[in-house]
Amino acid sequence: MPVITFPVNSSPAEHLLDLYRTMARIRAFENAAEETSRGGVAVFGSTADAVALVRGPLHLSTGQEAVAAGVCAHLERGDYLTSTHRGHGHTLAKGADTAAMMCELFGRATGTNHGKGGSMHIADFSVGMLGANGVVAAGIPIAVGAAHSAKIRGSGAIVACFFGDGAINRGPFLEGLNWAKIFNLPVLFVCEDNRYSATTATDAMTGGAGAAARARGMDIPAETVDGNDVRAVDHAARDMVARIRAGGGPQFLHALTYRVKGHVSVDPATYREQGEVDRALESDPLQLAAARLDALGVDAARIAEVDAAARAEIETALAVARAAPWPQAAAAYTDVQDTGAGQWH
Amino acid sequence: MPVITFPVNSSPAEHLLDLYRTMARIRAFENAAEETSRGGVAVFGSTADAVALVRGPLHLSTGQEAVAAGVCAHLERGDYLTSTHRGHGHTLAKGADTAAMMCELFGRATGTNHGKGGSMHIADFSVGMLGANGVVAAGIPIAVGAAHSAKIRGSGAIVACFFGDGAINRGPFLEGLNWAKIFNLPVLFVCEDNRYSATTATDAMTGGAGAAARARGMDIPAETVDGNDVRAVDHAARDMVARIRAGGGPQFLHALTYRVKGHVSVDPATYREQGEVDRALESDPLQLAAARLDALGVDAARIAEVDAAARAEIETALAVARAAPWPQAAAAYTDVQDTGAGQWH
Amino acid sequence: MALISYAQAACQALAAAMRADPRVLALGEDVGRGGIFGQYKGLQQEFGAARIIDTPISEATIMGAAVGMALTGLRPVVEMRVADFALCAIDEIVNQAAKNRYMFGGQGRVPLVARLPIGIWSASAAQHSQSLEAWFAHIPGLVVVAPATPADNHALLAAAIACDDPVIYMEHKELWALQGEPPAPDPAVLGKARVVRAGADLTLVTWSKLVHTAVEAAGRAAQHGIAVEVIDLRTIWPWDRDLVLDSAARTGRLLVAHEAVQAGGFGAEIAATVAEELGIPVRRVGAPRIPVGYARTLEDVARISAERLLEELTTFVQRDAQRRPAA
Amino acid sequence: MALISYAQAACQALAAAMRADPRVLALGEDVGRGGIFGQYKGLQQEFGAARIIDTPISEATIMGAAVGMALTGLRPVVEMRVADFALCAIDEIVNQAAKNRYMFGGQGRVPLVARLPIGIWSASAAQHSQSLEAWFAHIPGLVVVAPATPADNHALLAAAIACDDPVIYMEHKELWALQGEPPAPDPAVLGKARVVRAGADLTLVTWSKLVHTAVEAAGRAAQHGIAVEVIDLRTIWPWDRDLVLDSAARTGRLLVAHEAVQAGGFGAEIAATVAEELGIPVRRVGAPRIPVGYARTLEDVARISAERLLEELTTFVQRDAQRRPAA
Ligand SMILES: Cc1ncc(C[n+]2csc(CCOP(=O)(O)OP(=O)(O)O)c2C)c(N)n1
Ligand SMILES: Cc1ncc(C[n+]2csc(CCOP(=O)(O)OP(=O)(O)O)c2C)c(N)n1
Ligand SMILES: [Mg+2]
Ligand SMILES: [Mg+2]
Repeated sequence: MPVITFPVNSSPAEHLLDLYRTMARIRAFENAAEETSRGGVAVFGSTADAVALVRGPLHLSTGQEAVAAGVCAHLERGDYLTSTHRGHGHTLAKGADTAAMMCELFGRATGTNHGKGGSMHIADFSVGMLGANGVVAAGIPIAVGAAHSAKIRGSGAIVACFFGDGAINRGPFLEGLNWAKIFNLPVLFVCEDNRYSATTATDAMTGGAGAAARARGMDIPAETVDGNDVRAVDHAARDMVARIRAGGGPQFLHALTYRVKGHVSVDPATYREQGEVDRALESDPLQLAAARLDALGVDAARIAEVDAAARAEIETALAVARAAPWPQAAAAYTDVQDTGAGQWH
Repeated sequence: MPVITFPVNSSPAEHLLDLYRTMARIRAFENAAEETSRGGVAVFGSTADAVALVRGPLHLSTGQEAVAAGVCAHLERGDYLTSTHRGHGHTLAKGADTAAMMCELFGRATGTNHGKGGSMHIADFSVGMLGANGVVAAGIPIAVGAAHSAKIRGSGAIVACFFGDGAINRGPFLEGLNWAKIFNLPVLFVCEDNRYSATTATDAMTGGAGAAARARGMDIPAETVDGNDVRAVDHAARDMVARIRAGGGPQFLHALTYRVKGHVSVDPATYREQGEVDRALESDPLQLAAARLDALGVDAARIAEVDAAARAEIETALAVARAAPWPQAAAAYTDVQDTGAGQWH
Repeated sequence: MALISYAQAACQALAAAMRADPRVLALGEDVGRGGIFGQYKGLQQEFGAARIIDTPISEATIMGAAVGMALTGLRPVVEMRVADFALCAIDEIVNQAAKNRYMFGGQGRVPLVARLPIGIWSASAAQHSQSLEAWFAHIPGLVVVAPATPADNHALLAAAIACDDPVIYMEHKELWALQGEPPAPDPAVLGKARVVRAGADLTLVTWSKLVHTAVEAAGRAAQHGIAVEVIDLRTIWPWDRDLVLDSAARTGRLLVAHEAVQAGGFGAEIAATVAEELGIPVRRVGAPRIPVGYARTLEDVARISAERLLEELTTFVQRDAQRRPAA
Repeated sequence: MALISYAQAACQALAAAMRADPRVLALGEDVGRGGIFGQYKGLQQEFGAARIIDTPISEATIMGAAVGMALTGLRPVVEMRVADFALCAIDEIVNQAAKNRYMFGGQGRVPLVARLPIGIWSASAAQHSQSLEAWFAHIPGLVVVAPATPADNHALLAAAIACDDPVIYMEHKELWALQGEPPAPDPAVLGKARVVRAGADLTLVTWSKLVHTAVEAAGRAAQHGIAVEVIDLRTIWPWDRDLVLDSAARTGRLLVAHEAVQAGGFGAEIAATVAEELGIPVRRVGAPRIPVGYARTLEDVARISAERLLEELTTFVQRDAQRRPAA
């Protein structure tokens, strides 16, 4: 396998600030998406407002940013990532351009997917981000295949495979983990455990101790970490990625976090106690990281600067997206398939 | 839940002789099926001999009889069982009539399935045997649903769910076990581990320690036993069934055995060493049980009597099946569905 | 009388069936909170968690377990959220539910209703927008139903629950909020279509949400002097051949319209049958063979509008009238 | 020249593609021992276990992993054993493989070939006998191929492997042992049908194993003075509309025959198209809408025999000739 060089680690404070920056950018991106989606989501039997800029189901990862930031900090551009319906954070952290991402959410021709995918299918293959997926757990076999491919081609790439706590009850979870294990594939499984599957508390739907126990049942090394503590995620991911790159085969990271928002942006999530949400808000990953930065002696002004830069970046993204052209109707017929092109009726 | 009465256990020797009898009947049945199928299986690219009595894929459980016998000894008629493509033993041990079974293998109107299923889909709902299945692992969700139903209806019935070692790598294995666990269902999972999945040695395809470890990963109590020792199976099943009936929820029995024959009757199984097969033949479950019966002081004549009775029963079954009528062509149109009956074109 | 929504109508039909028959229950993701479309609203409160069963995200086992339940004396209603996710449970639908009764020689019945909502769901893109009724119509053993109105979503769901066959029950993802006349208490008869509007010039067969589009197009066609007979098929399998053939024989022209992809859609079956039986001119309107895109400009290409229908039927009638002025 | 079997022909095509292109590989159950039909015979010996990949019984992940491989520079050939088992991988085929390129705006391609053998497999009953080509023809993004001869199983498989789209490649379960002329080295052109036998009285369109039945029926029809033009469609999607419409326009009668269930089968698409475009008489022959039973008496009801075809086409031509003596 070709040798891959890793970025030299900067100081702990600088590294944490980098992680904070990623989180701040994700937060700003999703806040803006939420704002511009008001009225645009046709869910729970309502009808979508035609004039909203972001339309359709919008799944926000607000409060879960540390998982994306901490894991992706250890991925190279040539590495792959598969995601879920809740994929903005992963996409951004893997290196996608926020303007192109916002254009996609706005359904514009200049979006990452040229307006064909929207939030739920956001992807940027140019940075190895192989796509958000509308089918729970469907990214797992694809991730495993990409890892198998990397191994066969000897490209040295690894794959980060993100999925939720609800996904571990679907068959492809078992099949994919087993596959990665027997072929000793370079894949990091990341279970983003935000405790909910849509309106359902996942715990009651899960037999046994959960994600990590199942991985261990297949002899895949697994670790459970505080997914709101970006340093915990960062450290665990660093070690796991190192083991994977050294040929150690699949590793499993179980990150405990919390879904602060509803399942989709318009879900008021009345099925849970406000107290539970309030408690969760106390361990907001950005605030935790900011406090830690403070403790490490990083000036508050530098953090504010990062926040401001993130907001400014997203303002620009919004402006770009607002001005961007719609896809032509004719584009509906492109990229279907080569064979029989034109025979679409 | 209604009270269920269990048969009073006879002496250990008499009980073992009962188990031996079941095994001998399965062996005799399958030997006869194999004999009458010669030339009838269109597999590996060959064409089926039109005159064979048993036609199509025939999966024999020869050498695995102890699992069916030991488990089914603890099932009541009202309990359910789901099976695999290799289901003769389970069907017989659950109480089906061998003549009706043989008629089914012969494709006759008097068969358990009226000739519609054949060996691969043999079923006898009247004794709770809900069917052999041509799709690996497909019986697992059905078993779980039957257990869920029994629980909801308070019928007191339990379900024995048989599957092979290859089935544990399909998604429904995970989903079904998880479901049984969270709903605390009365189901006994039985993994009949004969070490092969068609032509493939299952071990290399299985991540981690295998079936029992996966069950434990979901907090389902699991035990691995020598599946060729009918007493071991019998004891484990007895205890597990008792726990299930007491409301203890799902239990998992992992029975180690060996597929003595090819995957289907015509498979010469050249992909494995003859030495391996020879070693396996040394622990033939019937011979083991016979030796044990001898040690328990059971007269050899009684064992011979059981063998002879089994052979005689199957001779009768063959005679009945040979003489039985074919299904009428018109029967091809029955039992499709009620709605729109007659609109079959 | 107060109007009722499509979602409420189904909810009421299910509640009534559950009150009348303890064997009826429902299982699926999020049903305990009323389902994400409100189609199970209040039911867990009334019937408890043992009959309105919240499940893990395990489509294959939701469907497979329902088969096991149905075989052993229950009558499950299976929530699949959208037809697209039911693609994770196709073995269980096709190899297990549909074939069970036949394969085992009639020893068992599989009286289940699997709810697989179809249709484009505004701005939800390729994996939440499929109409796959043609698939299930092709599978022996299955009944396929697609209600267009609140009243029908009551009457047909009641009939589906009462049916001893496995029924693929396809509500439309964009009809949940549709208000309509309150339903009659009686279940519908599966397999019977309904003439929504009579007309002598052309028979327009459709179902699900397009029924409303067809009625609109027919109204506008009337203004151009074209009398369109609109038939709501309601049951896709068994489809009401007699009613369609009768109507088509009268009007002399058949147009089938559906939201599904035209190529290989169920419209082909109807058009082919009418062509075989009557030899009259037939035409089909369906979606182009493209996935549904997210941007509205793309999504609109995959939708069948009333304008499009109007144009198709006008051209059809005019060309055909020219060709056969005596007809 | 030595004859070659249908299985060998595919094996040789795959071997040639693997020799020419290191990105081509195959994965699936039992492939390392040559596959259960001998369709991978000797390949693991030549190419090693990293390119002829034995897999667990995990259809969903076999297909899903192939999508991941195809997206990242490989060209997998996916073994599904029989189409019936591919029902365990339908999400991966329909929601993932078929939609990937479109949904992600053309960022990726999914050049995979999924082998899903169709057809009745003698005495294998309901779960091993399905012909589901109509399903996949209905799904945007997929190419659907069904070879009838050893030569075509070489030429079409080569073309499928060379194709950048996901191809559903449907061999027939009862053709593996069929001997035929050795193949030409060149790949076929996907989407092109073949006139197997010319004739002026009726166009008979079919594919897969029924091509041979159709040729037999056509031979016998000729003895009754009926000249049947037999077309082997070869590619179900995109189907060769031009060739079929040309032929049907010449003969004035179209009969489509397939082994799949007639209701909702792909024959409906062809018949409907011809009726729409040409307005000529059309007829279809397919299996009744019943599962395939085990006993031969039952299985035979689900098969289309040469006798049946002969009877259908004779009746068709005679009735039509009476009705339109001038035609
Ligand atoms: C196969 C499938 N079933 C159901 C759904 C509907 N659905 C979308 S997201 C979701 C919950 C997923 O929970 P989890 O995996 O924990 O991810 P989270 O939403 O919490 O990030 C469900 C049920 C789906 N998209 N796919
Ligand atoms: C879903 C599915 N995939 C593949 C097959 C083909 N097949 C039939 S039996 C078998 C091997 C099953 O192995 P195991 O579960 O260990 O059962 P055994 O045959 O050893 O009893 C395979 C692969 C199938 N029937 N169903
Ligand atoms: Mg979650
Ligand atoms: Mg086995």
